[in-house]
Amino acid sequence: MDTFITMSFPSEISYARLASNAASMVAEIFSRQVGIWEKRQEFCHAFELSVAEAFSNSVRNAANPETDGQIIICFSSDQNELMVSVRDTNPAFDPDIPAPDILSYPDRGYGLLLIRQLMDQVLYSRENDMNLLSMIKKAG
Amino acid sequence: MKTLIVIREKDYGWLSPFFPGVNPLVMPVCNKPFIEFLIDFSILAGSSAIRIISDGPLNEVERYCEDGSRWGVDVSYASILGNDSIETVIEKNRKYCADQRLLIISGYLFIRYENRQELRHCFAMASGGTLAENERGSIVLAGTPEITGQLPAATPFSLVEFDSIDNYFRLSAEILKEYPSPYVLPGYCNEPDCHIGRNVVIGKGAEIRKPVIIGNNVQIMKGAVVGPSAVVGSNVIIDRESTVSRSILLDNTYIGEQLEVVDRIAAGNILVDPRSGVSIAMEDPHLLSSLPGSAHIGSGLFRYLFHAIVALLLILLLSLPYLMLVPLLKIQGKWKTGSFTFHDIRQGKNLRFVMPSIADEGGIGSLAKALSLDRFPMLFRALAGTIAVIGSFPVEVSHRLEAGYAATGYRPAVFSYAEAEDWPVNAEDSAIVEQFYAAHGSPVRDMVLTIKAFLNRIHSKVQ
Amino acid sequence: MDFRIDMSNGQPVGIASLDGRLDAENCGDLQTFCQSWLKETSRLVFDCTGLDFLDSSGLGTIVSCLRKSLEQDGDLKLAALSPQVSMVFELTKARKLFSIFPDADNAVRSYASGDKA
Amino acid sequence: MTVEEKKCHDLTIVSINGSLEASSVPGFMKSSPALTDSQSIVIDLAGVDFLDSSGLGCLVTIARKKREQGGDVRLACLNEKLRRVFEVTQAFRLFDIYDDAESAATTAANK
Repeated sequence: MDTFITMSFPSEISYARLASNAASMVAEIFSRQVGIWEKRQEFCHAFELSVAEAFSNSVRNAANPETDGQIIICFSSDQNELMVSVRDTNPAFDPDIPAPDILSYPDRGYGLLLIRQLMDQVLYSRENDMNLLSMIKKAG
Repeated sequence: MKTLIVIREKDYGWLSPFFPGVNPLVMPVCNKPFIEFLIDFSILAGSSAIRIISDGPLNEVERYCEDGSRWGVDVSYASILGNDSIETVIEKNRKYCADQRLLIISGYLFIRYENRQELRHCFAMASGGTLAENERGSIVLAGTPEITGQLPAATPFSLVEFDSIDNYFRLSAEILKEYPSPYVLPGYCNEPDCHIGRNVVIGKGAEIRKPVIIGNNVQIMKGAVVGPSAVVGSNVIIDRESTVSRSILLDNTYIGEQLEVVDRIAAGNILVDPRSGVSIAMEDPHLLSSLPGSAHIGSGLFRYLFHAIVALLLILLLSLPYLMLVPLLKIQGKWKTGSFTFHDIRQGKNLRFVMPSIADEGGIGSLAKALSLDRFPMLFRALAGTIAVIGSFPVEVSHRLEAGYAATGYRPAVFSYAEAEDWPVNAEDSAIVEQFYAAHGSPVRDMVLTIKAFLNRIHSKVQ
Repeated sequence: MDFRIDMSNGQPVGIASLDGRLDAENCGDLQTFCQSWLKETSRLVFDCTGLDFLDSSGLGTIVSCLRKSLEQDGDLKLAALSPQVSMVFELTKARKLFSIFPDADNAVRSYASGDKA
Repeated sequence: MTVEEKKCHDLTIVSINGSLEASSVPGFMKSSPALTDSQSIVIDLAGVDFLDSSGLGCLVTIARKKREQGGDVRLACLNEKLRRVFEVTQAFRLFDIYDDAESAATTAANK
């Protein structure tokens, strides 16, 4: 199987929907192939939402939104896990921010929390002046 | 009929401090999660749909119950606020409750029923009102009776006192001893009073004394005595010559060598005396293995030397394939590097290091993976002594794990004991094997296990 | 770690008060102190009223203090174990090695009734 | 994304259709003055098929502002996906969540 898909999007928030729908569809195809049945919707939603979060994070972090930045999304898979990575050329960020305290009505900061909770493994790295956020979820 | 099960965080406030990380709704009573008792009761009472409602987190409950198809009913979930009255709860679920006879179980209640046949009948005939209550909650029925008839003189169910750790403990023991058939989940050994799950390894000279319930994936090492009156969960190791009787071991617990666990509840590394409500966290791995011998203590430098030697050997062994294969993979774009931040509990700080991942499409990727080239950069960390060669799978700094992962003997490493033992690498389960080796580790054993882990990885790729 | 000699039995009994945590970090101190206490008397009582945490290294040290006092025909008795500390002794079966008393006075008195040393 | 408004027992019910996410939040906030004034409202999420953290953040902000001014916001009709977001972020601790918008409006009006 080991599909490999790379997609490139303009760094604009209006493309977040497209990117997350694409992620949901890739997850859908993957889950059919490996035979996730009952939890398929949940699996696909995890990818849809995580990519949406990573994408809007990237757009928000852009140093200069005017430049024609690109956000590159790659999918790869192993026998029983699907990985999506989101790459951008923005300044580095700290991936270890603590979860917000909901009772103090925070209006943002849920993004990474959601990704962490929905995915099995989240890796962040900085290479060649690029941010790379890789997110892995196991089937079943 | 539909059932609303309404349980607020304050209802189980007495239980949660003892077992952080275990949601009281799925806390096992004997070998069955609490919520399933209420679900069973609702079904016996004639419900076809159940909604579980709480002001607290429900994700673990949802993971266990899913949509209820396993019981042949619809299970759904809803959130409320802590101080909502029952009227508000019904209002919030009005669409769900509409035009139905409604059973409302409110509170963290344990319901005893002896005659299962009578329940449905009794509920169908009962007119609305409170059927049972105590200071902890109530069972209320709404709507008109479905059939008319003479109600039995005594209701065929009653509420059991269930509001202290001691009650909890006694209830489990009582169920095990007196009422196993209507309550507990069946095991694989169908001898009376003896329920044993899948993949249970019983060592030489170990004794199992009835009544006993043992879950799945349990190792009972040689000379250990389990029972009488022991409830052992899943993923548990009971080490050499230890005794576990009149006790409850929850899932993912490791009981070390030559220990005596009597009249206790153990969960992970927490031990509770239900009578007094006192609990201790077994913070160091050696406490999990009887009286400290000199072998473990003070061997730090020795152990490090062994690890450094093994790391060096592996580096020498792998450097040639690394230099040959990795550039190829990089060209193909299959070599991805991600940095991995993990919490080093020993040093109490976060460490970040590079951990590559390989897409094992085609021959080179598979070969590189089989040779553990993705772990190659980490070997230098082991050589420097920052991490061990073999130990625990490094736990990533993630809010999900932080709370529950105060595992004893956690030692982040290149290879994990779980990999060596072919135990599923998953933070919760593998922690048990890791604790076992934290208590049993020796430099030589570490070396053997490192090689085993290394070979296992080759083996899994060759298959 | 407070140490005093009690002469109420006519014979010297050394009472040491342990407090706080006794773990890998500070059990070496106890080991050293114990050596010097044993020079004064081999009949010891560890008053654990203030001891709220004990780990395996601490337990090991207490056991080794017991061994040394037994070698000198004395004994080491424990007093006022908190429930948490007591659990450590029960779990590891170390309880069987020690005489344990509800408070230090009882422990001291027990040396008088016993005929040892 | 489209937003509809209707009155029920003197209370405004704002129904959202589509995705409430980073790109649609600014438009949503401007879509109705009822979202920013001090009056209590009900937000009907029956038609929302996707909610991300920006969408959640915006609901939380509306709740905070209304509550500061003595008003309130109630939510109705969370589907599975939305409920998961509320569960993970613990946002369920902040909101009164109803099965349907009408009961939310009725009980709010009777209060």
